[in-house]
Amino acid sequence: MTFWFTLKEGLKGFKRARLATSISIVSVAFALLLLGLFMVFTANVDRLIGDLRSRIELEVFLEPVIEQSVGMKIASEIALMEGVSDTRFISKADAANRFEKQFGRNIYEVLDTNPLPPSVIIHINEGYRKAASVREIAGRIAAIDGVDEVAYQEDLLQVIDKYIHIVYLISGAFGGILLVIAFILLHNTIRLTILARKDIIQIMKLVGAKEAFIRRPFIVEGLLQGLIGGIIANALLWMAVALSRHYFFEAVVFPYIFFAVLVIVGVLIGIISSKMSVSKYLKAVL
Amino acid sequence: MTFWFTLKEGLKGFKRARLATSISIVSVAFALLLLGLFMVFTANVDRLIGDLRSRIELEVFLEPVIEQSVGMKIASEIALMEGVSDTRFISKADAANRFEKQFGRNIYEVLDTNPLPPSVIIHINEGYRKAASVREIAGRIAAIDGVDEVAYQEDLLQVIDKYIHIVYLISGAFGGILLVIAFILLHNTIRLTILARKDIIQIMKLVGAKEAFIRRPFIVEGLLQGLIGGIIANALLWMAVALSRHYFFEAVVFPYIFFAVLVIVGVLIGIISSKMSVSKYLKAVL
Amino acid sequence: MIEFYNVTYGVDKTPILNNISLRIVKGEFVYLAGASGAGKSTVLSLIYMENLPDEGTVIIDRYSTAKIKQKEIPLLRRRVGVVFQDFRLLMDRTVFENVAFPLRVIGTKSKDIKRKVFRVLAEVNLSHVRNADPAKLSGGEKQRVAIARAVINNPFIVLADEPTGNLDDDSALEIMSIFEKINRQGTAVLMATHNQSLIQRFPHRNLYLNKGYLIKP
Amino acid sequence: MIEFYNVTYGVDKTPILNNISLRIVKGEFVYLAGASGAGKSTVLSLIYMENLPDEGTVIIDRYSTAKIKQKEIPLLRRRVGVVFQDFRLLMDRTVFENVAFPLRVIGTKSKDIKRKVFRVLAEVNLSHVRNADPAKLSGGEKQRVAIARAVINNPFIVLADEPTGNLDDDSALEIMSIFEKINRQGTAVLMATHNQSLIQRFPHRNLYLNKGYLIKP
Ligand SMILES: Nc1ncnc2c1ncn2[C@@H]1O[C@H](COP(=O)(O)OP(=O)(O)OP(=O)(O)O)[C@@H](O)[C@H]1O
Ligand SMILES: Nc1ncnc2c1ncn2[C@@H]1O[C@H](COP(=O)(O)OP(=O)(O)OP(=O)(O)O)[C@@H](O)[C@H]1O
Ligand SMILES: [Mg+2]
Ligand SMILES: [Mg+2]
Repeated sequence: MTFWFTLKEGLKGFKRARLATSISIVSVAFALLLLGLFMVFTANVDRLIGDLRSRIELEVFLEPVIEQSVGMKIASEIALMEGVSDTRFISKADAANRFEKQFGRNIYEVLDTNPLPPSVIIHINEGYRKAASVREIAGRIAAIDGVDEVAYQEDLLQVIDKYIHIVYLISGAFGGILLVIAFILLHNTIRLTILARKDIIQIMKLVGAKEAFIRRPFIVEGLLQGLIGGIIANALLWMAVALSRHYFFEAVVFPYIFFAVLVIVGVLIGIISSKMSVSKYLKAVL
Repeated sequence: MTFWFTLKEGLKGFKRARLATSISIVSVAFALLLLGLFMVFTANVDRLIGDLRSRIELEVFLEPVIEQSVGMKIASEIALMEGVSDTRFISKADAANRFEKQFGRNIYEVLDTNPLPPSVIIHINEGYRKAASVREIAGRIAAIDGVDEVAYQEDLLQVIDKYIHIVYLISGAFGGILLVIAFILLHNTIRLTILARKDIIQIMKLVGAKEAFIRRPFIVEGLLQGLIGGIIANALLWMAVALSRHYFFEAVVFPYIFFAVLVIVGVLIGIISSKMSVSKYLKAVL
Repeated sequence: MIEFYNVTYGVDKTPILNNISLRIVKGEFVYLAGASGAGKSTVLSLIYMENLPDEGTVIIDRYSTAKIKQKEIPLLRRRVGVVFQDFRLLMDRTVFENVAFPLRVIGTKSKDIKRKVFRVLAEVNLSHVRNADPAKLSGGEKQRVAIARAVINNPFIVLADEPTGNLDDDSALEIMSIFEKINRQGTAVLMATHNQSLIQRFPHRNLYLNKGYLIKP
Repeated sequence: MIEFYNVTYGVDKTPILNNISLRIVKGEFVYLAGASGAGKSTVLSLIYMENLPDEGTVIIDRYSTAKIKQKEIPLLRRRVGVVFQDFRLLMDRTVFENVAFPLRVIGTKSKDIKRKVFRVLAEVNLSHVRNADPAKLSGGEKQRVAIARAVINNPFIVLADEPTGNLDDDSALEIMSIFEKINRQGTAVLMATHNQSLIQRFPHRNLYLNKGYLIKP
């Protein structure tokens, strides 16, 4: 009974202050869209960094005189080590090809024999793509019989390890600022829609309504504003993602949980702002 | 006279609708801050891409038998070519060092003579860091007597050339969306502050004020809201930049023109929104 | 039932009411007269407790300003019907909903609300505008909506602030007869008014305010 | 000077005024009487052109509803002073600024504004509240602010909608004498009122409206 009356009143509030409410919904939608765009952006940066890390490879140079079959055995032995995801064996012939690509000359043009050692290229499992773990793996591999040397871009790894924090920090800070901005914008808009009805709130109080009775429909209204704004924001965000998938990258990451996040943030801000603003005008008169 | 009256009325409007105006200024400030953060972000991405391009290098392999002095003469000849910014000569001995770094073995361990050619590493002037220009320069160098081959990461260049458009497009699209969002948010806030005073506007009209007379103080008020909001946004933005310079990168790019841009955008939106909203209520009554 | 004991009230050090003591008993009909600005509306505001006295005590029914809790004030107001001088209608809803509001507040069933509101609107001759927007009503019509809202909830007292100010003589007589009728049914009425001819035509006890002082008759 | 020719006006197909013809000449003092909802305020709104007739023509001074341009309406309104039934004060500024507003609109010098506003405020006994917030005034005080604003600009006619509704008899007499005074100075007055005793005490031509029809006397 009271629940339905409150809901009905909240819905009627929309009609009663149509202009203010629609202005507010548009603001809510766009502030949430903003937040959504940023979340998508962050998710994609995160994916990109993951990609970068997955490209880390170690090159294990074997003794140049080793038999190919022994080399391949070493490769499969390495493949079984903790933290190693896969290995690829580079024979002396493969190495010669790489030499030609890099130095522009066929090694057999200059020499009779191939002095290049065979090697094993290995990739690292996801949890182990940090400078410390990789160094540890490299140490264990170097101890294997037949392994001459282990080479990898330690400096690149250290750079990623160092900057990843900064990237996450910046993303986090920016996201935090954005959340604050979105909150302030929504809060202010909803405050203004209620400011426009402060006389109504005061009259209700003078006619014997309890504070909770007055507050409830406004809260429902704020909730609905947040909800509708969130749904519109989701529609716009989905359009933006679809467009960028079509025109830029097919691989744009979009976790569907974002839909829920936007709606929840909108609804929470709607409820909190309405409640705070109504309370303000309830206190303004005895 | 009328000018000063208008200005005074505009200023008084602040006092008369203190709450609404301050809510509005806060919204304006935060929407502009948002825009400012994005502009700073874009400026820094742009700088980063510039950095990346500046790392492009060409390696010119000379005939392996060439005299060192002749090689150095070729290097200085190349340095004078259009589009080349600087050159560095890599002697056969330097090449041997590089070989050891790359393959983990001293070349003299395997061979008696050094088969590696001397080379010249060249950097490209800013205006020429595109795939087409670099290819053209490489062609001209390849034609020089004593030059064996020119190597460079053409695919990297092509990737940059290709993706740079996408990066700029995405930045542009995101910036555009942000501008629209900031505009809608500011516009809505200012509309709501004027909605709260629609009775006043209508009474003024009924008492014989011309539309321009009524509109002007509101426009001045909108202008001042935009101005003050812009100044606050600038202060916040500057703090954000200073903080990130202190904690993250000292090299954060911040063109001071952004200060002017934010204020101008704020003032324009303030003026346009006030004008549109007041006109709406002026039309609502005869 | 309504008692003022040495009540003083002012705003920003300007005294508005000075040392007012009065008593209105159950079912009484009392006029509150006095020049413009004498403090009539302020006296009424102390009764529905929009304002609290600076000194002295106001006792309304079982509530005293000395010890009423803030959350009891709505309960008090449901027992006091007020016709505000400036009407204070809820401009965002229809005439019907304005009159129905005090019933909504106490959770009356929709069917009962409809029945009661229709009856009261008929009494004040406003049945035809029940779905209108109050902003569009004539001055007298707004006043009658305010009256309907004040009496809908069977209050024990109706405070009427100049309830015939916007009414022609015939309508004023009709409204007066409504107040007389509800008064006969046991509801007290305290009416601030300037209308001397009404006071003469419907004689009741008359409180006279002058610049914030209650003048002894 | 004010002429209605077969004026009909309605809202949403509900007729409010039917075939009204009337004429008020320069310097005349005319009452507009009629029951609540008869259409008095609507007649006034046609004069200051908040509403335009559906049929017929209203001619005010040199402006006719048949050919007035929208941007001429403010010029008309500066020559017509209106005391609105609901006052329509500018709630965001002081009493002084409310009364000064019609002078600001025509660009009067600050010094002259001050002099004129002080004089008019003294006439309506409001000098002491000139810096007050109009929302805090008593009903009668608001009404007097509205009257001061209506007469400040020496209009050729003052339209007064129930200007004594919130005033006690003494104040009402004072206000009437102000209207009589400005009328003697050549300003026409059209006053919608219910106050029969005033009409009898200050006899003038009386237009009587009944349900949107003008009743021939
Ligand atoms: N909140 C306030 N702040 C300042 N002055 C106030 C306030 N409320 C009332 N007053 C002043 O107190 C005096 C009495 O006001 P009140 O409204 O009680 O008069 P009233 O007798 O109802 O007059 P009227 O017949 O004109 O309605 C007035 O001069 C008014 O300006
Ligand atoms: N904009 C409108 N929309 C609908 N109805 C209206 C509108 N304006 C006026 N009316 C109706 O027209 C009728 C006449 O209104 P008007 O305000 O002219 O009456 P009045 O003679 O001034 O009455 P009062 O003495 O009560 O002020 C009323 O019934 C009113 O409800
Ligand atoms: Mg009063
Ligand atoms: Mg009227």
